[in-house]
Amino acid sequence: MARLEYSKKVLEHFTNPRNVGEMKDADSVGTVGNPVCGDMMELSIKVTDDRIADIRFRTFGCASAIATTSMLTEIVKGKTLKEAEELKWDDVVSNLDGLPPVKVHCSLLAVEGLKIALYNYYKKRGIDRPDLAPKETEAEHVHSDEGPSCV
Amino acid sequence: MARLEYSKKVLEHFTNPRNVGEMKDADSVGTVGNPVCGDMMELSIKVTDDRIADIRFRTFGCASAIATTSMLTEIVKGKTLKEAEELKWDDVVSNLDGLPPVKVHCSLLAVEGLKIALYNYYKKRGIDRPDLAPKETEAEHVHSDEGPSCV
Amino acid sequence: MNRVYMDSTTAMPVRPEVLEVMLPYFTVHYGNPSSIHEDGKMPRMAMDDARGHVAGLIGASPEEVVFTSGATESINLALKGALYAGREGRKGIVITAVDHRAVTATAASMERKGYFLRELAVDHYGKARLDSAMDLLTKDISILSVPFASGEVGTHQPLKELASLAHDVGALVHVDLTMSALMEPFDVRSFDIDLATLSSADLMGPRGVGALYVRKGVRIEHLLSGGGHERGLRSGSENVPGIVGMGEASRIARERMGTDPPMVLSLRDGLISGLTQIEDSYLNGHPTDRLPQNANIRFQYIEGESMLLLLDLNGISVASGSACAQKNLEPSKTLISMGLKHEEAHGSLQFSLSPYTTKADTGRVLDVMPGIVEELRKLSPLTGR
Amino acid sequence: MNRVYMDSTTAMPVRPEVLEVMLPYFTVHYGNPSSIHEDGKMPRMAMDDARGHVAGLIGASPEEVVFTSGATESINLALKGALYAGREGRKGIVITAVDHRAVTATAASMERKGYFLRELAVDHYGKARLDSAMDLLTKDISILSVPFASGEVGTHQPLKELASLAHDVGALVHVDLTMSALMEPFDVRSFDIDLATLSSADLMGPRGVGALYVRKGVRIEHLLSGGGHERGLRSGSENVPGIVGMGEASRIARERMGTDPPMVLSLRDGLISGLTQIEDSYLNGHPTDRLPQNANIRFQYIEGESMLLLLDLNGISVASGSACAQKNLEPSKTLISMGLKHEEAHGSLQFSLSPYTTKADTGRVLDVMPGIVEELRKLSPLTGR
Ligand SMILES: Cc1ncc(COP(=O)(O)O)c(C=O)c1O
Ligand SMILES: Cc1ncc(COP(=O)(O)O)c(C=O)c1O
Repeated sequence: MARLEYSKKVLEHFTNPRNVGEMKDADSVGTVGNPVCGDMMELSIKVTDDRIADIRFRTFGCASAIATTSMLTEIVKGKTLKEAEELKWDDVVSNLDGLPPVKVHCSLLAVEGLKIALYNYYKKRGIDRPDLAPKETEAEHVHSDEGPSCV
Repeated sequence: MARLEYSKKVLEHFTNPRNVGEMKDADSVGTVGNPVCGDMMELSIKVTDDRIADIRFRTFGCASAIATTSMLTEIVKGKTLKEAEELKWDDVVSNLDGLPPVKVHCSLLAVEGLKIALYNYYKKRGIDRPDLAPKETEAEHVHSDEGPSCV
Repeated sequence: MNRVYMDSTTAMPVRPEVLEVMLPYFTVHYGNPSSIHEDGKMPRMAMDDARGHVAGLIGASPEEVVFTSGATESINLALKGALYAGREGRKGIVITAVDHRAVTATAASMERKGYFLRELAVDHYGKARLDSAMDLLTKDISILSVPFASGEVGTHQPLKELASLAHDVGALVHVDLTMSALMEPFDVRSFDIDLATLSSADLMGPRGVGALYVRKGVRIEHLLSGGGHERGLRSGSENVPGIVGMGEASRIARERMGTDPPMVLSLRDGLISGLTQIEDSYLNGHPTDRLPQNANIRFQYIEGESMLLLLDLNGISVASGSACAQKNLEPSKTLISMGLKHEEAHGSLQFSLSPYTTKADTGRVLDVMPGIVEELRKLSPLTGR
Repeated sequence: MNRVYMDSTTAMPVRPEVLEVMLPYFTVHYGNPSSIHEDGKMPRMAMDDARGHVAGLIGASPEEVVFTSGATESINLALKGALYAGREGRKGIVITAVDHRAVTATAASMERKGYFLRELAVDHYGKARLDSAMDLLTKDISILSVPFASGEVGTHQPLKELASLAHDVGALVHVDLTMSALMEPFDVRSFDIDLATLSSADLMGPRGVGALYVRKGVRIEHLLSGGGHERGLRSGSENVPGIVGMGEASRIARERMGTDPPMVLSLRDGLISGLTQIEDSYLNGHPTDRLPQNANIRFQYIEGESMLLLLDLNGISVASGSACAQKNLEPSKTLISMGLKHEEAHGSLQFSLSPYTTKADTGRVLDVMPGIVEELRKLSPLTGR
């Protein structure tokens, strides 16, 4: 694969992203990233019987961010929460037949967004899951004097 | 005229040099230059009634050296000694329609050779003509430790 | 259906009539121009002609034109050459915030070698500010480098004023003509310029060739040592076919200066007015004082690489200032220095036209773009926030 | 009558089949290889292929090949890049007395910047002397540069031995393959080389392109700053048609390595034996351990430019080491360093053949040369002294 080329699967998910949109009656929403850093994502889940019954996303980011999130929603839809918690970046990207190396960075948010949605879901139910907690994100630095420090 | 190009006249004299060779019964011979410096020339003259009745040359040097000397022999043949003494480099080179600038250097020997032939001619007759005398040439340095210092 | 190429800032085709003129110099007149024999003659004459054409395009004398391998080399030669020549111990270089990376990276590399670097601020159109120039141009500046216009957002620079301020403190002035030479007449004398960079590829000539104008009397150090070609300023056997091509491209550019640019400008203006009718879409750079071929538009809430790819799938080639479209994943420095937010830089696309652009091309873009923006905005969590 | 071209060291034609492969990249696949859109794809793939072919010619990996604008730039990048990278404070550069001016001038320019320069002595064949290498290669040497063979007299250099001596003191080894790559197989690994210069033009590819092999792990500083192309070692938009041409030329050179060189060698040997039958005419350089395409002959008592011009008028192109044939009017440094007297260097002609040379060509030279020598000797005051 040449430097800047996406696999067919990435292009397919980018041009026909699955599970796009807001979810009015979501059980939990995870948002991650920051527009100032060029990447932002929002993941909404509906949970039934400890399974992800439905999932929706919206992404401000490049094609690989969109495709990775789309693929992720396809993978976890119908899975148990436990299975979803264990999802790894590798699983998503290998299902996309890989990503150009420079684009790996942009694909990391998807899995993080899912974790945060799960964290928020448990939290609402009084369960603390620090292992799923959002990392201190760049968003918190936005208003510092030095301007945003995106990672 | 492009950088390295000779005029038609130069090429014509170079390919058909006039008055080439040694002269068995020369009245005087001038040699100038040094093979070590890449340029050497020998000019023989025969004088009758204070005129250059005949002239011959041999040159070790580039095309412009050969052509300039050839043209010089044509100009001075039949001229009085006085006229020959007054010959300038300009006169020769303008008759050749000029020389490429880098080749000017190689054309200077011709006039010098003529002067030396005339100097030697007068000297044989007991006349000192320091104005025609050979300059201290590079030849005198050939055996110095630093090797030849050509100008 | 033919593709629509709107990325002329990134690459342009060679004019077929230019290629035609080059061809014999590859296989027939392949001699070295320095050769004394017959085979050196045609290449030498062709190179002399080419030098004349390049000089003619910018009002220079042929002896003031040094052929190089392209704009990047010309810029390196101008800036490093001036600093290394060490004029009266001057150690400073001033560039603008909207320079190409060939300039910024060259200046930065000299900073690492002990020279100092200052950058002119620009206004929100991307035009260098004269008050900034007055502050930064001091007596220890060796050279000021400024593009004729920002290649990215197209805004013209106040070149005459900057050149005069630089000369007031004894600094040299280098102008990067890479992006403007095809579409804007230029004259080194009337702008009072010391060094000027030209790129063959951006004149619709072959790649791998460029030129540096070096005003008579201006002393710079060479970068490439060797056989002493180009008056010692650029060694290496001359790329004769390339130089011939650049010459012909310059000749044609000059000949068509009155016809191509107005046509391109009119198509470009149609494109700008059509694209900015899309909701929340704005022109970057100056509305009128700009390169005729450039339209840089930002579409709020969405990201440039995504737009670029969807346009690509629709057969349209453009460039983007988005970080995601850059090798270094940083958003366009030009856009940021103009005061755009990162997310706005992210949403910017650069449409660059050429003399080959047609009304059908701009029409296709105007047909396709609204739908793409709409689709991506549906995906965006920022839309309507 | 066709001319006879025997000046392949100075310039060579591009193979028509190489030009053919280049053509679409001027006008059709003109995109920038860095472009994300469709128009970047063909140029990118073609560049990758070309890099593979160039690497294949010298046994390198593609990632070890850096494309440049030619041999002169490659040499400058190798030598200046190594010195500027400042390995453990090493400040010295060692070259040979038979290097091309691209090497000697580069080294001299670094001497002016505070580095030091040493030159390996050569024997009377023009081969670098190992005893000289043992003396000059000390622990403060950063880099040794050596040609695979002297381009001028053709003598092979003791590369393996020199590389091993250089590595013993921790110096890098750069080899200039410009003149040998077309005619002699080479493998960077078996010669244990760190940096190697290749020139497209001398492979019968287009001018204005070259390559530098940089062994994995070897650190050099870049010369041209900018967009960070070629892994940061050589910025500037890639000359895709040129690179494609160099790739194809390399591929063909490798394919024909078993057929072209022996043919050329046999014609060359015929030429040498014919020319040295002329009275007082001798071969310069080693009789057998030499480049297959090179015959460097000195004709006593006469001067090279004159011979060159008379050959030219007879339709034959050659080069000369005579001072009169040089821009700087100095005799060939290579010939002088081999112990020839100035007047002998003056009388030297360089006949360089190519895969296009025919038996008829060498025949024409052998027909014409004796008469020319005779004519000029008649004119010479040295004859028979
Ligand atoms: C304004 C400007 N200057 C310099 C360059 C560098 O040109 P190149 O990469 O052809 O050397 C570019 C490249 O597009 C440019 O746009
Ligand atoms: C041995 C050698 N090295 C380097 C060069 C420089 O090549 P170029 O002038 O093509 O850059 C030459 C030129 O003929 C050469 O013969």
